[in-house]
Amino acid sequence: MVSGSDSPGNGFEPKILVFACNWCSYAGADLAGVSRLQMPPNCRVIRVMCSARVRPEFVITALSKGLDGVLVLGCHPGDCHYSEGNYFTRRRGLLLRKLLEFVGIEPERFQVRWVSASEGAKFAETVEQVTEQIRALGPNRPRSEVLGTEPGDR
Amino acid sequence: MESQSVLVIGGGIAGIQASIDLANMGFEVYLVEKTPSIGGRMAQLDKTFPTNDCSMCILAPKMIECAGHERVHLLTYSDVVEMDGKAGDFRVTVLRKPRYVDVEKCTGCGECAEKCPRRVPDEFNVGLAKRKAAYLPFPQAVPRKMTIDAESCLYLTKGRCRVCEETCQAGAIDFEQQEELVELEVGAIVLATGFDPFDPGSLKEYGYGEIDNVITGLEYERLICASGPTGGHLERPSDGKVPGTIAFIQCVGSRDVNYKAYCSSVCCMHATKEAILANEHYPGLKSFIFYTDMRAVGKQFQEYIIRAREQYGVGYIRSRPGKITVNEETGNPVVWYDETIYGDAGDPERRVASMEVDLVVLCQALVPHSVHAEIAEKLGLMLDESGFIAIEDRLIRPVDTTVPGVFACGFCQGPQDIPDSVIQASAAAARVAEILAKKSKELEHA
Amino acid sequence: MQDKLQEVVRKLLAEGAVDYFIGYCQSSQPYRAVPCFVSDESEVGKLVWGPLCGQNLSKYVLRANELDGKVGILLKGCDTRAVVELIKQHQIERDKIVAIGVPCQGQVDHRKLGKILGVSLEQVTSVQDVGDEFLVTVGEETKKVRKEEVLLDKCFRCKHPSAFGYDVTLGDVVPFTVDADAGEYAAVEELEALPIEERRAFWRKQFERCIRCNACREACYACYCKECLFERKTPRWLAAPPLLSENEMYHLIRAVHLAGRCVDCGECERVCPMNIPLGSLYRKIQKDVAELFDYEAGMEMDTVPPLVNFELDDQDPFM
Amino acid sequence: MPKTRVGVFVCHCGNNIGGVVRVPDVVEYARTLPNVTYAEDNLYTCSEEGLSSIKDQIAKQGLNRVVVASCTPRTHEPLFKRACEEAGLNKYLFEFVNIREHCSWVHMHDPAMATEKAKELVRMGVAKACHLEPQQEFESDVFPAALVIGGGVAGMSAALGLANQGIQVHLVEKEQELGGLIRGVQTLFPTEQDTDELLRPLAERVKAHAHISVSLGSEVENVSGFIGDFDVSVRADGEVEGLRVGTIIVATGAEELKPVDLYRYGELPNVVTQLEFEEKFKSGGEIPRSVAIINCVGARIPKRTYCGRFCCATAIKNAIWIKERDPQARVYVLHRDVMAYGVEIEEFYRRAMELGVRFLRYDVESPPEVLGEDRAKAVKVQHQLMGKEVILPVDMVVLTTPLVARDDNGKLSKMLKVPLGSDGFFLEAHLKLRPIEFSTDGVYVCGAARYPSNIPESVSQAYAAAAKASIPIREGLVRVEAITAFCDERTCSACGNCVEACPFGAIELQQGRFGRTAHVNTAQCKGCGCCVAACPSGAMQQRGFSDMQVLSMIGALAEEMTGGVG
Repeated sequence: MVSGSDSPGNGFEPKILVFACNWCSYAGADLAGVSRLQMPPNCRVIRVMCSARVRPEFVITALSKGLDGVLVLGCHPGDCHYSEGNYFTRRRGLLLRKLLEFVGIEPERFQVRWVSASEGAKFAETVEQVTEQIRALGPNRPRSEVLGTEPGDR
Repeated sequence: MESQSVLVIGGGIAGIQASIDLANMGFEVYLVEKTPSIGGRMAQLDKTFPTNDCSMCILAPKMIECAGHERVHLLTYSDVVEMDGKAGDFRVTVLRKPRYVDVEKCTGCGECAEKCPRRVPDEFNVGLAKRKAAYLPFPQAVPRKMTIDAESCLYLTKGRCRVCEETCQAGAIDFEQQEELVELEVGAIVLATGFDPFDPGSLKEYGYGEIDNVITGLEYERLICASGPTGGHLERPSDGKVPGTIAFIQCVGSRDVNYKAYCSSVCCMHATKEAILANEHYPGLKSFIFYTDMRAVGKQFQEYIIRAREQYGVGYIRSRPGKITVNEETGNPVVWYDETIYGDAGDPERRVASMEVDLVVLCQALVPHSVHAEIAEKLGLMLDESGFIAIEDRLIRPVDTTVPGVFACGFCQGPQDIPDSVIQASAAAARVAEILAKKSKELEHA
Repeated sequence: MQDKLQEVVRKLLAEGAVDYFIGYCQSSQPYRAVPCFVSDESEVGKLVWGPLCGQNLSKYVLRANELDGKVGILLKGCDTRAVVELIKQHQIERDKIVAIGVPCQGQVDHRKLGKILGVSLEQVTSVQDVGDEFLVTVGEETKKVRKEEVLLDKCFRCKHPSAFGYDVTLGDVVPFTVDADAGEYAAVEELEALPIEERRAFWRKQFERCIRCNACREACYACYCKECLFERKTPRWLAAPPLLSENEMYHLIRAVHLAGRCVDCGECERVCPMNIPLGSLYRKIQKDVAELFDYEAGMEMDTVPPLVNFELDDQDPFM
Repeated sequence: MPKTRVGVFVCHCGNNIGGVVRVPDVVEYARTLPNVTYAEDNLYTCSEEGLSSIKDQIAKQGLNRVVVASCTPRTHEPLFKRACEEAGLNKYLFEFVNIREHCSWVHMHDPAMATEKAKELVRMGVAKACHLEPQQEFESDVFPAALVIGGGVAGMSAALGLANQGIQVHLVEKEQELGGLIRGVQTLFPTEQDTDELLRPLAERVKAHAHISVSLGSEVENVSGFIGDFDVSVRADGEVEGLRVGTIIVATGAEELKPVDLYRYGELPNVVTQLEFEEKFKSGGEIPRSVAIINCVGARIPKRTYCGRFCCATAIKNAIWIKERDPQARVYVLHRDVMAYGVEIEEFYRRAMELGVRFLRYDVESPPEVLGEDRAKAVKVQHQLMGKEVILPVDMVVLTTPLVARDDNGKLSKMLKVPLGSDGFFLEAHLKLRPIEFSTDGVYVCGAARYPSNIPESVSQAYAAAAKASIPIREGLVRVEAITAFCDERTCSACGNCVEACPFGAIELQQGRFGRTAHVNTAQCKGCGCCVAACPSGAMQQRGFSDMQVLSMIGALAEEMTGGVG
């Protein structure tokens, strides 16, 4: 089972949340699939229309809730389906990475990459790389530290 | 009032696209397809170049969109038997062949096929597999209705069996079904009858039909396809072994004045795609493509070739093999071809070389569909020398046939790939809209 | 200065130029001044100005939105930046405010003062600004305290925006300068220099102590949202009990929200009952916003907030 | 509120999913998830059988949310949404889970992990589905006119294709006359018709058409708005005119590559490009006795990888043109691959050979060399068949160069919010099945602006674009997918972040019932969600991608860590 086992190195398999924009990166992920590019099974993709939909609060929340890493994927700068969304993503990414690092969260745990619809291979490589990096870091936080919250009223 | 209905003949990707566009433009569309399902040749493809999109994955939504459109009326398993009239006012008779299945009742569950005792070669899998006499041509078929093939059904040919009738919970089997003639009045006609593969058997030197491990491009396509008869396992015919080396021979019947003088346009990319797929499935597998000119002229095509060469190790050999023999011991085909070698002095020299491979794929010419000539005759259309539907004015009326009000798109009017076919399909829709608008407004023919 | 202030405010009230005035008055504790609202000429005498007026009054100008008339406010250079941001963020219109600029010579951090004096602050009876030093009266005794030792941290980083024109000034409002070794982001840089595990440990210790009383949020001028993200029911971002992971989330999200907004007024740290060095967190964001996007909150009236703006050639380590 | 009843349909996709993921286990697991009242597996959920099962179960089980775990929403979402709709369920109550492209296909060798992952993905999908809400699509009117940018053959054909349907067309051409790039061309492949014979009547028809207004010497300066209602500023002679149109066709063409630094072009006077060759002889002139035509100049090289598609045909056409006028002339075509695809070009190629045009293949590694001091006197080439170097005496060298994208494509691409490919040509929505559409609704492309194409191809594309551009106008209505942003005015503080973040200018601060708040113009909203992420308070939300929905997915994913609440 892919879950945050508490002991690093000892069969620890990180759980990584991936946000992918609908137009480029999700399509890139699809292409990786269509191309049958094999990759580690640690990532879970949430599709958003644009990487700029990913509010930093999502990243912070995911890490607080014990996920081991968050990867935000968007179109290459200049290729945004909405022309400029990924430029916002880039700024948020730059700032958030530094902030997280400042409070001692390894920068590998939050990454931003540009993956186009034709970059199935890049998607696969990115997943592989990020998974390895985070696997090497070990769990983001001990399970005892996090608490399940129902994200709202039913 | 002129008819605002349109007849589209042929339910491949071009016919589907033309139907969807016309229906979206507000016309009532009658889409006549000869076989039990729309989808055409594209449905038989595993992947499409240059994106390697899974063909069915991008086609299936279109098929369903088309069939589900409120203004598209599907007439599958049907033939156009009579047509006359003129632009704005054609009368068409369509013969609906009996499926011997009541499509209102059939759920497409496949029980009848399961129980049907009669096995015949499966056209969809170009004969590489068997289907039953009661069948669904392929899993994603639209409409998803069973058909009983009158030519092979035991009951219909020999008068006994009717197992399907007993099996069908829905009571959909109906052996009483008769041919039905449907009369249509349409303002315009769009032809999208597509192509047939050329039978390479007539090129004796390549040994198709004689040498087990010499197959055609379309056969290969079904073999490599995950939904094909081998589940995507590339098994060569002689012994079911996965080939380690494959030779693709281009221009088989194409660019050859003895057969088809024209270039079939899609085979260079098709072979490249097949070679890429082979290597993707079996990373060690080595492919060689024997070509005359590598005609990769579309968007992202050159880049695809580069990837094939660099990433998938596809070998491109510029030579037209003279013959294919077989190594009786291994069953391996041997390709004989001219090659250029460089001597000690660096001087090139042509000599005959041979290459033993595990499998040979003949990328055969693609020829106008067999229904072509008949339909053309009924409509009084001219064909060009190669048998494609002739276009009156190539330059500014690229989809107009020689008869006003009749348009042709896709492979039936000349070899072309999917995007070009889709473009012509939409173009034909625009031309229909033009002439029907003009007709109804009594404007002069532009 | 205080007299001049009172005179100006009296005039404003008399003329009906403002409905009321926001300034400081002496609290019951002589070592600190507190915000007060003066709406009648008779109350003007309450108003004070001196080295104990460190608190940021800008949040109170939002009340002007409920009035037909205007609100007068006493603004130190630093508070002005908050007002600039509030105007930029459409929270208040410039012409709802009558801004009185006051030249500030540095404000006392009473925690530092207490430490230096080594006595309970309750015994302090007055604090006077005499140039480089403060004269502090404790009981009978008057002590000299060097300004560098007791000033609020923010005073060492004093800046004054040029974007803002005061309606009245009580003297030249210019950045206050003080000789000190500390660089602009000294505290941040100190933490940045630590190995990442130590930083983690440091902040875990801080966040662990948080009791999520929300005082930092309540005190923050930039937390003007009608409904705070954390108060929403759908979705509920935070669980109720103050768990380390959730506290961390709270503070990091707050830090992100303050990017391009925090003007370093120090209210959050001032009000934190657990003495969490929140300023360092927000200073870090300020530092990065300045370095990465060349943006400083409250300095200009017509710039676009950094996270809803971009340059084509922004840094891009994400290729 | 009625109880949430989620139905989960897990697809085997034949063997595509079922061959790796243990689908029955996923179905079993789905049944244990909160609010899931029904789960089943299908061989192909997208088949008519699968779709009818979804419809049947909506009725039978009273499902009010549907989750399909199969392939990718990018191709199949509309299909399943429609099935829901047909069963009377609002289609926005459907959620898609991708367990093929993102799971079975990429973890083929790890069925156990793939199965676990599929379960988690389903859990996330179900979590989101529980928070989906029914949505109404926004509808807006379409202004019954179209804009065609570019007055070449493609642009003119597109304009006629629309105008002949009775649609008002504005045709904007940069130059002072219609015709575009081919004005300089003598004859046109494949009919060898005189270009002027084609262009003149075509241009006349365009100009005379009651439904076409032509603006010459004009440029599109700004475009705002959206499908159905674009505001276009066109500048002509310093004057700016505003146009209102429903759809836009880009037919701005391309230009011939001027091969500076190649084959001594620009240095020697008798080294010319194909277009220069045509222009030179269009007005008469002595036909050279010996000509070398070099193909693939500046094309199919690492710097410019694409093939110019029709340049081989151009070379053949001009080779024949010379031979037909002077059978004694020596014409060499130095080529790599001869791109004589299809029926006519191949025939043309054969005719050229019959006329005595000599085709010599060169290798890109050892390209031909132009010799001569002040004029090209000879071309040296490695003859591949003869296996030796040959020197061809010539009195003219014609370089066959590809079309290249126009520099100002970038400007137009920004204005129209449509992308360019790495080669600078406009990039369509899908190479295979949406070749003349953009992802941005209401904008289409044809001709060489998209990719080099010959006249019949460009005209086909133009008509295809006309068909697409006519559809919204004929329908009179566009529907906007309900993934748009909306503002909770009760809690909006009007900070204005969203206004700044919106790439489409769709948000304004307005005075309303709750004071000043942000207001989204739905017709202009494209559903990117930039504004939502920029809103600190969470007052701005996106339909189908709300904080609630995304957060519930994060929560579902983190469930094992967080102790499995919910």
